[in-house]
Order: sequence, then structure tokens, then C-alpha cells
Amino acid sequence: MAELIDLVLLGMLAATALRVIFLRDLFAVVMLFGIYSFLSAAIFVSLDAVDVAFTEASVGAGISTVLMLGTLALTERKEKVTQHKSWLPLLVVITTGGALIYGTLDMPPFANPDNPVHHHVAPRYIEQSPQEVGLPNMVTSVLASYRGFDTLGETVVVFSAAVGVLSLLGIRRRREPASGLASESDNTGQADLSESDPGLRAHEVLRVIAKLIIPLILLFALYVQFHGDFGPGGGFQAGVIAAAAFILYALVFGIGSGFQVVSPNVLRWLTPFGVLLYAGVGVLCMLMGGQFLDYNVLASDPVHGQHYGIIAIELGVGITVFAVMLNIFYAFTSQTERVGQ
Amino acid sequence: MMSVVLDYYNYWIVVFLMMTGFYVVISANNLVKKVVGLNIFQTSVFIFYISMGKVAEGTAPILAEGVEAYSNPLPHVLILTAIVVGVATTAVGLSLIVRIKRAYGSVEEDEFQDQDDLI
Amino acid sequence: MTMLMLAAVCVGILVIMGLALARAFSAPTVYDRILGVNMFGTKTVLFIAAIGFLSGRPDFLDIAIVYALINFIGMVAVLRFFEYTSPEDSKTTHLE
Amino acid sequence: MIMLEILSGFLLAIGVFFGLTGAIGLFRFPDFFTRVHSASVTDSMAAVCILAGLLLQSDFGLTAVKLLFILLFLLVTSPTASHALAKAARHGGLLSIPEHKHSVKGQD
Amino acid sequence: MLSEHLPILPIILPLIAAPVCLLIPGRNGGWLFATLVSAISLVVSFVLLNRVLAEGTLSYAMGGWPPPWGIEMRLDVANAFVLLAVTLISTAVLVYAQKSAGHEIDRDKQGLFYTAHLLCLTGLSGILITGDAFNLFVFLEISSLATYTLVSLGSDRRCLTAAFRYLVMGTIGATFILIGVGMLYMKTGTLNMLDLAEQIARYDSSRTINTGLAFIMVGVSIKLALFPLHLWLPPAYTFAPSAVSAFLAGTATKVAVYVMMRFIFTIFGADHVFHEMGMDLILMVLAIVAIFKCSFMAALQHNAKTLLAYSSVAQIGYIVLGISLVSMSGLMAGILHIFNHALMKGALFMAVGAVFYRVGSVEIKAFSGLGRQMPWTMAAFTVAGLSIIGVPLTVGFVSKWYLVSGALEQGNWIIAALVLLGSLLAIVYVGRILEAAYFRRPDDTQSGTAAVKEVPIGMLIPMWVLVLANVYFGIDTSLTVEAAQQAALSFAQDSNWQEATR
Repeated sequence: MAELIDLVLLGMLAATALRVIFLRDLFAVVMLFGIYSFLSAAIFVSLDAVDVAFTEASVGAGISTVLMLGTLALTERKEKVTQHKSWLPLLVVITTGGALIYGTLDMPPFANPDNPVHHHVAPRYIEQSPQEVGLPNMVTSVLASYRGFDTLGETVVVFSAAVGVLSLLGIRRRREPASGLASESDNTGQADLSESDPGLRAHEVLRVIAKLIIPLILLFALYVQFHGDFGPGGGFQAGVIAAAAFILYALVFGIGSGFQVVSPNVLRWLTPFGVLLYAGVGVLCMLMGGQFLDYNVLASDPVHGQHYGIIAIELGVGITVFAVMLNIFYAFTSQTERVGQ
Repeated sequence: MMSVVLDYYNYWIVVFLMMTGFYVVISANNLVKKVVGLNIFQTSVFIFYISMGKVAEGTAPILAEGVEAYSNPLPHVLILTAIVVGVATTAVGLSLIVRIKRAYGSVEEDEFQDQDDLI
Repeated sequence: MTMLMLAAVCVGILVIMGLALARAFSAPTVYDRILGVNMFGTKTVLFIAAIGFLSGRPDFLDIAIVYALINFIGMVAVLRFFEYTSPEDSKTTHLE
Repeated sequence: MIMLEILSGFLLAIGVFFGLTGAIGLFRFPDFFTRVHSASVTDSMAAVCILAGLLLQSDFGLTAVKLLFILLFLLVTSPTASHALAKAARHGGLLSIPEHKHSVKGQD
Repeated sequence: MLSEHLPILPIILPLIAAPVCLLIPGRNGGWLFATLVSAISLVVSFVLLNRVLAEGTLSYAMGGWPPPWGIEMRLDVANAFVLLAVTLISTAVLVYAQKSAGHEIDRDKQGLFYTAHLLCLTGLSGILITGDAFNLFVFLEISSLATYTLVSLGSDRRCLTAAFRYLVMGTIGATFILIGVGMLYMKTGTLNMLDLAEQIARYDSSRTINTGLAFIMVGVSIKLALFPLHLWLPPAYTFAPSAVSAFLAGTATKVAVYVMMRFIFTIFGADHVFHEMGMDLILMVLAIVAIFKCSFMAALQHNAKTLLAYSSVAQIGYIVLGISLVSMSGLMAGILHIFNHALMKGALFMAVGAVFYRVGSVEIKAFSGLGRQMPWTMAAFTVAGLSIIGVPLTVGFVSKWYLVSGALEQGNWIIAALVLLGSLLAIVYVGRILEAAYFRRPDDTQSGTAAVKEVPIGMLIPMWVLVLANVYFGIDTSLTVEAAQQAALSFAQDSNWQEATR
């Protein structure tokens, strides 16, 4: 049964991917990419990777699609037809694919419990992490403790993305000032923006519903943040969901209103704060006599120490991810304003 | 023969997906489509990783009563990280596209290559 | 018995998803495409919920919640997108 | 207990049935606005029935609360989304079949 | 207490400094802070190199979890040596950047520039020090993302397309590495490098592992710009801000070369890669084609930065050639050249950046008459250029000497001759710029605008530090040669070479 579901989902994925090649309407391409992401998240669920599905759904289908739409609004909607069709890409792809298929023929069979993957390093995570780290969610244990340095790296990657986007686009707080108006203060700039961007003013129902559900989304984000030790979720997912709530707000009520709720200045401080919180926990561990990110030393009881450490670093991840996602969204959307004029 | 198919069908479809994404990346002329292709390519690699962590009759690696076999949590952790890396790259790539559009008025590779003598 | 029932529901939802996917692949107007995508999203929510029960770990409904959420935000983003593209763009010609 | 099972099965079956008909309607209905209607049926009837069916199978705990939350969420957002989409289509100049006929006549 | 944590400081310091740097207002504050952090890293890595030379490999278990369950940081002579080169170039470039980047990059983006530089440094140090294959991927992506940002800060609009091309190629490369690591993980169940090596050795020959090796090699080759996967490099180096070009040319590709060595020697074992898969031949052919094709391309360029970029690809050819000789002396020459090339290319790009600072162009035409107008800059360029050619008393000579003697050791006259022939081509391209600078009169149009002066001392000092290092390490080779020898030895021990145990 599980195989059948798996096969059908994979088949749909393959069809979606193929369709993307031949579509010229980029809007449709982006929509299909959203579907692709949703589908792969469904596959992750059926392959037991619930945390990954969580992330893929919120990041791939959510944030990436919104960003791609934002890019399309600023560029072109149709791919131009090009005459020269080269066989080289096809050749490269067939060679690479052939090499991969060749490599699969010697692989351990799919889902076989005897595979080497399940016998060398992983058993300790499965059997001992509930005692050593004290969390029921092994993914969180591995992510935050055993391989906590990877996750610090991941947070830094997110931070780098924010640095990249801010340096490339920046957040425009007001319309391009007309001559001589360059000394406008930020406040008038925001008022200016909310005038220029009313959001989805025509959609009354949507505005009411959005107001209704945004608090619920934030509540859910908090749940995900602090329940990540016991169920799927954690700082990263919570950050994305919280950012999604504000993204929804800014989409519906206009970016100027969004700036008034969470201003870019606040984000500017929050973005580095999360990374520093995470790294700070690591340094604290060093100061208290352990290795970097060795939470055992944080409390007299190692398991408690692990718990404190993990809560703190998950919070760091959540804050940075929240700030970065919202920052990136602001950067893209505030560009749209300019073109929309 | 049948057992080979059953053992590997998952990986073969994943390889097909990877190559579709890869093809879009290297053949597309439009930059947005290139980025979409890049995402499809990466997402397929994620499925590859997750596939290898699956244990038949296993369940999600979250402690529960009465469960004996869990799938391998390590690939899940790796892919969580990789997804984040992917979205970071996408965000930077898309902002580059916006800037390119502003500088060249086009996001078609051959069109802006015609405008400048690239190296 | 229950398992069989749930399995049947999963398959049923998969078929609906397939139909929605087909609509998203080739749609007469761009709005139909969005409709298909949206429907695909909500059906995935149901699918995830059902598969949670099928695999005996229904505590993973959080993922279904995220799906529902993201689907809605995606729709709003699409609507916003159409505020910024000119009308002749959004009124796609019949079939490509 | 068995009653609950049967009721749950019944609801699930109805849900899938409505889902399928709605999905077919997505192809068979003549214009966009009728197709929106058909898609909304899958969101309201199908989703509600299936989730209710699942609800009957779950113990009353966090799982049930989450299911109720999803139910509520879908009930609120799906019609909103359909409504907004239809409105956007209208705004974008899409016509329903009767209107289309009318406008064609008017041009004659 | 500190000394225990010393091995991870080169990662942790810039990692913590980068977010702090974003918060520092004003351009000079950010500059000063970044430079200080980089300088401390330089000191730390110098201490570390000496310690590794004296005490042997250092291992650090992140989070206190023993490998292979946790992530191990592992410092041996090889990565400590490359780390020294990276932090040295980074510090020199940061000192230089105050004027150069201050001139080329918008005022409001300078804070972001220094942050991105620190992030790049974090990524590169992380790649070098980590002992975990997946952790390497994470740091690779940190450095790559920062690099795309840095490249896109250039003043010409072509920097955007260059950065985009780099992004696409780089991401494909990283994803290939990810696929390869996945295949290894699948067969072995571990990610720790040493453990991987142990587990891989248990398989005689496995298609999956060999495919994984192939994917990792292709992925790394994209990152290190091995011919014919180098196409992203020339535009990226040409249109990036001068300080960025100097930094990247000296570090980014070098670190990728190190990764290649690590995978070949430590993880797969040289016997497996070279004798069973025949990679040495492939690498050798590609390296030689790279040396000649790209040296020719360099000789044809009109833009000095493009010229240097192609020269970089050619020089990477020498390093890879050293690896492909499959001998201790070849490997040692390759490692030595990583360090030495970083010194020369850093100095050359800095000199060209100085010309851009004053003249506003890096076309070779624009160099006319600069020998008299900017004597210090052009003298620096000359010395570093001679080093690229491989004139005695410079570092370029040292590494080529070892490369040639490594080839001769095997009786491989052809390779030795080709290396010398490649140097002749270097004379041509370096000579074109020197000829313009010293033997051509300045253009009338240019001398008409304003008299060109020497650049500020803040740019000259770091440039000359590198130039003097070029000469110093060309004469007193004790430190570099010993480190390179030890590094080659540790690699050879990792792959159980007979020669090494002798």
C-alpha cells in the first residue's frame, strides 16, 4: 500500500517536472513549482520524514513561491522562444543520468532494514538520544545537539542570504523621492508607502478573514517553536510560519502597513541577534568548561543542560529565520511598489 | 528482475527527476526558469536522501509507545539543512535576476549577452 | 477494516489530486490554473491527514495545518501578483 | 463503537464522492465561474466530510483538536480564496457564458 | 583553556564577528572591526600551524559528542597551511579594502561588504578545518553565498550576470557534491571523513562509491574552476570589486583544491582513485590543457583583470598537475603552489586594483606609462609578475622547481618540459602589461585629464607585504617547504602510501 502511494506521488512529480520543461508561461511554471514542492513534501511524509515535510512545505511551497512570484512581477511573465536548440544539454543530462543509474545498481535496496545506513551511526541516535539528550523527537536531538554545528552553519547560511539580498536589493522605504524631497523622514516615507500600496483593498472578505486568522497563525508558530522537541517542528519551521503571518498581513494590507507592524529597523537588529544567540550559547558552553556547543555543562544535570541549550538555540534559529524571511520578502515587495507606480 | 525493480524503482524515478531539473537549469534561456530548474534539481536530491533513510515497517523518528522500528533520523537532519541552503540560494539568485532586469531590461540570457561582450 | 477504508480514502484523494494536477497542467484560462493549484493544495491537506491515520501516527497533523496555511498564503500572493501585472497579461489566451 | 466506525466510513465515502465529482466538474463545466463552484464543493463538502470522518476515528485529545483546527481553517479560508479568485477573474475581464453570449449579441 | 579551543577559533571568530559587523554603524568601524578579526585569525592560524607541525594532528569534538556521532574538527598540517594562506590574504585584502572598496562600493553597502567578507572567511575556514563530509557542504555554501554577494558588488553591470552565472554553476557543483556524499553515506552509514575512509576501504570496488567519487570530483572541479568547468571564473573575477578579486583569486579556488586533495587522499585513498579509476590520467590531461589553453587565452585579453583570471585557471592547472603526478614530491609541489599562488595572485590583483583606483580602467591600454606615474604599484606588479613566471628568488620559482623535479623523478621529461613551456607563456601575458607600463608613453587623452599619482599608502602596504612575502618565501623556503612536505606526508599517510611509510 505504502509503495503504491509512493509510486503514484512520484509519478505525479515526474509529470510535473516534465510539464515545467515545456511550459513557456512563467507564471504557470512557478505555480507548478509550488505543486512540485507540495508533492515532494507529501512524499517526505509517506517516507516518515515529517520534520522535512514540514520545512519543505513552508519553505519550498511557501516562501520560494512567493519570492518567485515577486520576481515575476518585476520581470517578464513569458519566456521568449529561442530558435537555437542545442543538443549539448540533453547530452550532458543523459550522461549524468546514466552515471547515476549505473551507481544505483549497486545500492542497498530501498527501505531494507539491513542497509548499512541503519547500522553504523544512526542506531545511537535512535536508541540513546532519548536518554542522552532527553527529547522524544530524535530529529531535533540530532539537529540541535549531535550535529548542532551543522545547524549553526545553516543559520549562518540564512544570515548570508539576508546579507546578499539586502546588498543586492535593499529595502526601499519610500517611493523614489522626487527632486528635492530626499530629506523626508522615515515616518512620512511609511505613510507614503501605505498610500501608494493599499494592499488588496478591493477584497473586503479577504481583509476580514486575514485579520481573523493571523493571530491563529502566530499562535501556531509559537506552538511549533516550543513543541518541536516532542513533535515535528522546531525553530526553523516556527520562524518561517511566523514570517508567513506577517507576509500575509503585508500582502493583504499593503507593505506600508507591514512596515508599521514590524519595521525594517527592528529586523535589522533581529537578524544578527539570532545567530549571536546561537553562537553565544556555544561560547557559554566553552566558558563553562565544555566543548563548543556542549550543552551538558550548562546545568548540573547533563540532560537538563541539553534541554536548556536546545531551547536557547532553537530560539536563536527561530528569530534569525523569522527576521531573514521577512527581510527578504520586504526587499522583494518594496521593489514591486516602485514598478507598480 | 522484478526484485531489482522493486528495490530500486524509487531511486530511478528520483534520478529522472534530478535530470529533468538539471536539464531545465542548463537548457533554459530565461533566468527565472533556470532558478526553478535549480530548485527542482535540489528538491529531487532531497528525495534521494530521504529515500535512503526509510525503513520498511518503520515510522517517523519520534519516540512513541508501541513502536519498534524507526526510520533513520540522520538523513532528515541533513536535508533540513540542505532545504535551508536551497532557499537561501534561491533568494540570492532571484534578487540577482531583479537587478539584471533593471540593468539590462531583460532576463533572457542571449538578450543580455548580446548587449555586452561577456567573457 | 478501518485500515482498508482509510487506504481507499487515500487512493480516492490521490485520484482527485491527479485530476486537479491535470487542470493545473493545461487550463483554458490562467484563473482555471490557479483554481486547479488551489484545489490540489487543499486535497493534499486531506491526503496528509488521511495518511497520518493510515500509518497510525495521527499526531503529525501539524503538517496538514502548515499545508492549509501555506496554500492560503500562496493564493493571496497570487492575487497580489495579478494586481501588479497588466490586465492583458493576466487574461491569458486560450491554451498555449 | 461499531456505529462510529460505520458513520465514519459513511462520511469518508461521501467526502471522496463529492471530491471526485467536484474534480470532474472542474473539467466538464462550461465557464470559469461554474468551475469555481465545482471546486468549492470539493473544499466544503469533501473536506468537511473527510475530516469529520477522521475525527470520528480519533481519540479525543490533541489529535482531535488539530483536526478541528484544520476543519475550521479550511472552512474559513477556502471559500474566501474562491471568492477572491472569482472576484479577481471578474475584475480581470473574464465573462460567464450568459454574459459572453450577451456581449456577442450586443456586438452584432 | 583557550589553547584547547584554538582549533575552532578560525571558524568561530569570523562567524560571530559577521553579525556584529552588520550592526556597527559607519564604514570605518566595520572595516576596522573586520580587519582586526581577520588579523586575530591570522595570528591564531600561525600559532596553529606551528603547533600542528610540532604536535601532530589536532582533533576537536563539536558539542562534546565523539566522532562519528558528532561533528569533528580536524586540523592537520595540510589544512593548517592552507588556512594560513587564507587568513593572510584575507587580512591583507581587508587592509587594502578600506581605500579600494571604499572607492568602488557604494557607501551604504560597505557594512554589508565587510559582513559578507567575514562570512566568506567563515565558510572557507570551516571547509578547511571540518572533518565531516556534510559539514563541509554547509560551509561550502556559506562561502559561496557570500562570494556571490561580493562579486555582485562590482561597479560594472556585468558583475550581475557574472555573479548569476557563478551562482548557477556553484549551486550545480554543490548539489553534485551533495549527491556524491549521499552515495557514500548510503554505502557506509557515516559522514565523518576518517570513518568514511575506514568504511570505504572495506569495499573492494563498489559502483555506488565510484559514482559518488565521480560526482564529488565533478562538483569540486566546478568549484576549483578546473578546465573545462572554469567558464564562471573569468567574468566573476573581472567584474568583482578589486579587493574581492584579490581575495577570491588567492583563496576560494585554493580551498576547493584542498577539498579535492582531502577527498582523494584521505577519504577514498590515492590507490583507489588513481590506480583503479585512472583519475590521474584524466586530471593530468585536463591540467595540461588548462595550463596551455588558459595561458593562451590570458595572452589574448585586453582587460588586465580578465588576463589575471585566465592566468589563475592556468595556475590551478599546475596544482592539479602536481596532484596527478601521484608522487610525494608532486603532491608537495601542489600544496606549496596553493600557498605561493595565493601570495602572487593576491599581490597582482591588488596592483591592478590600485591602477583602477587611480586610472579608472583596467584595460591594458590604460597601463601606458604607469611605470613612471605609479612606480611603487608597478614595481609590485613586476615582482609578483616575475613570480608568476617563475623567476628565481621568487616563490613561483620554488613551486615550479619542485613540480619539475617531481616530474623528473618519475623520468617524465615531457611533463617537465611542458611546465617550462607554460612559463614561457606566462612571460608573454605578464610581459604585455609590463611593456605597456614601462615602454609606452601615456595616452594623450589620459594625461590630459589629470596627472596620475601613486595610490595611498593604505593600499601600498598590504600589496607590498604580499610582494615581500613573495620574495622572502622565495629565498627562505624553510617554513613553506617544510609545511608542504609535512602536509603531503600526512595526506600520504592517510592513503597508506608505501613511499610515505618508508
